[in-house]
Amino acid sequence: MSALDRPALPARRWVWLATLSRLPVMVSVAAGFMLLMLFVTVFAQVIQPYAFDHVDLMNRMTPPVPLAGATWAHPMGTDTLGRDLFSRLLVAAQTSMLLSILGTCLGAVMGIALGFLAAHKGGLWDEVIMALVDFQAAMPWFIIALAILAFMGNSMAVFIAIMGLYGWETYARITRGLVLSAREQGYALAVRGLGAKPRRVYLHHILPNIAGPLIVQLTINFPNTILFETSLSFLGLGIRPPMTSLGQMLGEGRDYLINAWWLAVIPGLVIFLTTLSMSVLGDWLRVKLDPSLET
Amino acid sequence: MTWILLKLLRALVTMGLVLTFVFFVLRLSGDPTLVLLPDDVDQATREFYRAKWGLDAPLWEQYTSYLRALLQGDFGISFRNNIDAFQVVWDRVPKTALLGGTAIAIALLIGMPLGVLAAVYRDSWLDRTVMSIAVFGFSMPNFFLGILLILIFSLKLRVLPSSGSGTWAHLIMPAATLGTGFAAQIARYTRSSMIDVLSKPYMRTARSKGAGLTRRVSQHALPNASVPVVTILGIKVGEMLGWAVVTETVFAWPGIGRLLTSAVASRDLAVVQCIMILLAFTMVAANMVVDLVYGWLDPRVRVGARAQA
Amino acid sequence: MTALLRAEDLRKSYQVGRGGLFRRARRFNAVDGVSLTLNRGETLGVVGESGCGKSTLSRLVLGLSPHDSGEITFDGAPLPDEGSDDWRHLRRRMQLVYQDAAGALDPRQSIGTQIAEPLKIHNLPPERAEQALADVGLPQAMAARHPHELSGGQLQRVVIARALTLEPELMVMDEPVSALDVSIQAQIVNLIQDLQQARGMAYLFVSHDLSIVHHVADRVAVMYLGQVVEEAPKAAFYTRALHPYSKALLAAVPVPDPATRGRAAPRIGDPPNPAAPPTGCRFHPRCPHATEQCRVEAPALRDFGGRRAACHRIEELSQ
Amino acid sequence: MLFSAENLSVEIDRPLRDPVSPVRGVSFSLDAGMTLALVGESGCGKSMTCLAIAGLLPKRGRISGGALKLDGQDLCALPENEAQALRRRHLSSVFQDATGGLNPVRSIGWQVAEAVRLRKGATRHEAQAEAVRLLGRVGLPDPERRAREYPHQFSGGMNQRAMIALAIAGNPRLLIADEATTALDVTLQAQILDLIADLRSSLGMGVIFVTHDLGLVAQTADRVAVMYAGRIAERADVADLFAAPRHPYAHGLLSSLPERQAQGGRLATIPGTVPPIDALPGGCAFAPRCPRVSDRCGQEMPELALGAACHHPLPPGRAAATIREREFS
Repeated sequence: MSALDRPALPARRWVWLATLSRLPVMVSVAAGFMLLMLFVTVFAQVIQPYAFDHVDLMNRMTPPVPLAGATWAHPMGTDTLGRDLFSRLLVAAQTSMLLSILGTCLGAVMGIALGFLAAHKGGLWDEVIMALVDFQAAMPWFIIALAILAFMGNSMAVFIAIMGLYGWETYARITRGLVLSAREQGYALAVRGLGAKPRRVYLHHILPNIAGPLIVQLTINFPNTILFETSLSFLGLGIRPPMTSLGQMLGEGRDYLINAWWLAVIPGLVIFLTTLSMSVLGDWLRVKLDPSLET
Repeated sequence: MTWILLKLLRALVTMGLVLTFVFFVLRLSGDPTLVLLPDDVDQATREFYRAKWGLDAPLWEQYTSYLRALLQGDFGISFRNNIDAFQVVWDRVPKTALLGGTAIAIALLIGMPLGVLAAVYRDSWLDRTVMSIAVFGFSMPNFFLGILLILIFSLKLRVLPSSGSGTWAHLIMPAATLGTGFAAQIARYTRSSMIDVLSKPYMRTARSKGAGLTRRVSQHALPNASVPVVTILGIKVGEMLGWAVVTETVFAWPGIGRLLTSAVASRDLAVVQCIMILLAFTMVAANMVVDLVYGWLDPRVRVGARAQA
Repeated sequence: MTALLRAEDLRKSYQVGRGGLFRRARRFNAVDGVSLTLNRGETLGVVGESGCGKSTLSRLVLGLSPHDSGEITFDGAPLPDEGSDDWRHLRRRMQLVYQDAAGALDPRQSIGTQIAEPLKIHNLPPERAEQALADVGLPQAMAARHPHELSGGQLQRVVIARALTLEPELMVMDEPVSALDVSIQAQIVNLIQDLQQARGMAYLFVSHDLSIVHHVADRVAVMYLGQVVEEAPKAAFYTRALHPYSKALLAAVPVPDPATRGRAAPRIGDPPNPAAPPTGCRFHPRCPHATEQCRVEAPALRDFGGRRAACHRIEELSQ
Repeated sequence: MLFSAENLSVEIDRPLRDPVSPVRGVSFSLDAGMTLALVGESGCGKSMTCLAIAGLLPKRGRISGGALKLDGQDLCALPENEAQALRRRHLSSVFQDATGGLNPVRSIGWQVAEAVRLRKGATRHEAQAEAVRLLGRVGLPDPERRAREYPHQFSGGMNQRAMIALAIAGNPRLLIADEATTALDVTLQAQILDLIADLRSSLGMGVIFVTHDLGLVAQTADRVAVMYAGRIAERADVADLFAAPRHPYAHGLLSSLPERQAQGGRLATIPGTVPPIDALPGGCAFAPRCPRVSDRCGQEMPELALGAACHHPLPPGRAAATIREREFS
């Protein structure tokens, strides 16, 4: 390695620190909440005070703490079967987060791979992949998912596959566009003109340059995936008892709005805060990583 | 004219693919006789119904007869109540159209002007306020918003009915629920599209002519900025149909979405199939309409791509 | 001595828009039957207006995009297929520098990494990178910077340095100074000339700027709508151009001398759509001397004692 | 006198940083029927000067000092709406990117007619007829039909003609042409320049011609202001400037032109690069690149005197060639 190769590392590390210290308040709060959600995703079983499906018919529908009749034994109250709402919430959040992360990643990997393939191969490959993209975009996917889940029954594998198929076409379209335009950019042409193999051009130059917009797309898509999962579970078709997810809890709680509104409102609030935090983070990242989107 | 024909052809191909997809997904996902008939019926009865519903033929034959029937407008018989599936679905269409139309109207009437204002007064308090509200708006899960509205306006304040349809009061909460997220998205797209257009050189030309702000925005910027917004609108119709199912369930709004959830629960194959085809058709049609509006808004599409002289 | 680069009847067309289902897409002949030769250590200037195909030509002769027909030989051997190992090895001998220097550099990598990249690709000694940086007059400290921290002139120096590391025999310069300010232009032009003297590289210098070409080229080729209409040694071309288009081009150049004011600009109208070139001689709709023959019959590039021109009426007009 | 800028300064606000001044104390004047060229390299403030005159400064920019006098009335002293009304009536601009400068969703005729109506208050019908006449005037063949077409159907040259038609709608008295021919091919450029010259003399307009191309200056201008880093370095009649530039920058610029060199030799260059406007050196901004620099130049900003803003100007009338030999090599 020659002296020329040494990147100015210390300086760049400093820039990162400086950026972190200048985070807007909203973004810090959102990032904090997402970290909390990730923590719950990993450690739900460790922190839950009760087993999430532990039934206690003596303590049914106790309200959450600030309300009259609440006990610290169940800080968020209990549901109609006396199950601890806090514990259920932790496990439900874990399920929802895991499914959404998995779904987002599946969709992203598939979409990005197909997008790359379409851009690289061109011709018939491109036509077929883009036709698939158009087809996927032209289908009411949520409704098809609903029908598949109803008819195929309660299968986790099917549910995950459906989540993975949700939104892949956006990644494919964006990746293809980015790769095509990056390849027409001077630097990619120039490196090719130096005698580099396509692999080098893609891995060393194009991928790092399009990573930003793709990450942004990931953050845009993630809240949508959460909403997709929770909506299906809310309708009773995604995650079904005995398992639980945020949408499923909300769907269950909906029947007790009059007597125990918190059964619906608390999980709803968690879903809302998650999507909101992710959107706030996504907006911030978008301005940081992809200035072309916001002039 | 060629491009309209091409669009039409493309739409037909998409519809064909959707029909095929729907058929195979629904046929492969379970035997309706297992669900619909009581558990204790004997094999002979089961076979009788299989034959009656055409489920005993090879899949390929089922598929061709399914397509043939569709071409003749025959969507099959609802397994549950033994009437024409299309009729069952069609009866619900006006309700969903009313709900969706109101929501789109709300989204456009609120979202577009707010987006325009935010872009014109970019980085002002107005912009920041509108955009913050928009982030809240589209992060809000629509079933949660619906439940909150019911909790507040039906259960606490007791001013609006929590479910059903019939009067304008019934429409308010479902339409607001469905329209909010949509309005937020439209506001964001309008803003970014307007910001893009406002920085274009022709806006400076308009300024140098001495055109005032109102004129610049309404005559020069908006016609250009609305092109991508219209495109988004077309894409979002599908998303909205999904949300409509949830909203209708929350408010027990007797539209297609509600019918779908109950048909799905009872595995009424013909009705589910009919709904999916109808919704897919709606999406394809929406995209066609968008293409036409596109051509009307943008002369570059209308006149056809003549290479620059 | 064989010529370093020889192109014979090169053609390249692009699709215009998309074809319909039953209709072929229209094609646009960007380069339409161009022949030229370039000797070692020589500079051939290629001039023409936008859409004349000069940029396409510069990529064709390097084999960066495949040609439809015709033949290119480099140092006596035909160009290998694009993307093959031979093709990649040949990159060491021929390099491209073009107008958009900022675009030619990866925005995320340091200058040093990028100058060293060709050496990594071809397994060459890394010291050459420092040498190249010095050769183009940039301080070594520049290596740690990123492209956005450099000015336009500096970026163009970096691009030239990167090409120099491979010690090419042929450099194709596509509008290398057009995006630069006047005072910087002069710096880069001097650099390009110094490098040629020091290393004996051959240049294909593509530009719309006739004054710069006048300064750097040994021979000049004029392109119009995908074809070479005139080719001549520099002195002959600038003192007495033969083709009516060359004359119009020269007459239109704004001379930085107020004493030459009052020349009427050649009234030759707007250029036609390059995707639908006129019949016969492509210049005939704008030519003040066009005849019926020009309208129907395309003129061949004919030899006029060491220079070539494609016009039916050269003999009459030069009387 | 038709128009004068007196000590014009422009400031641009930047988020989280100090504002910058791309234009700092620029003065010049011109009469009706005359062309003044503003010449300089990118970032010298020539375009910003134009935008300030035309009242088209970006949102964050403002005129921070000086006066702009149109027929003796100071545009900067008038209330905003009156100043804009005066500008609308008497002043118009043509920019570099004609195709981008025209609205893609409006027909050419609509856009020209709009300019007629805004400047003269004509009826829709009159404006339409006037637009067709103007399009014919700038040399578009078949203006009746062309008026109904859209910018994407036009070539770059035709669009620039349409922009000029739009600019001369309502007979403005001052035309600002900001790099109006830069994007065009030379053969087209020559024709557009002829058109502008023709319109100038037939309509009696004053023209401010902004360019980086000294060849165009020599061919079109009556007076020249050479700008460097937001200030005027030299102001002269075109013949004097090209015969004997006085400011070392103007001299260096002229010397670097290939046309003014001995054949085959090296081009004279100005060493270094233009300093960014937010990091200008104290004193004369050109001092770090100047061959005639002295200690005084680093401390004291030179005022424009006898045409050149320089403490050590080249002597008037001396043959430029001999100086070049000695100082720029």
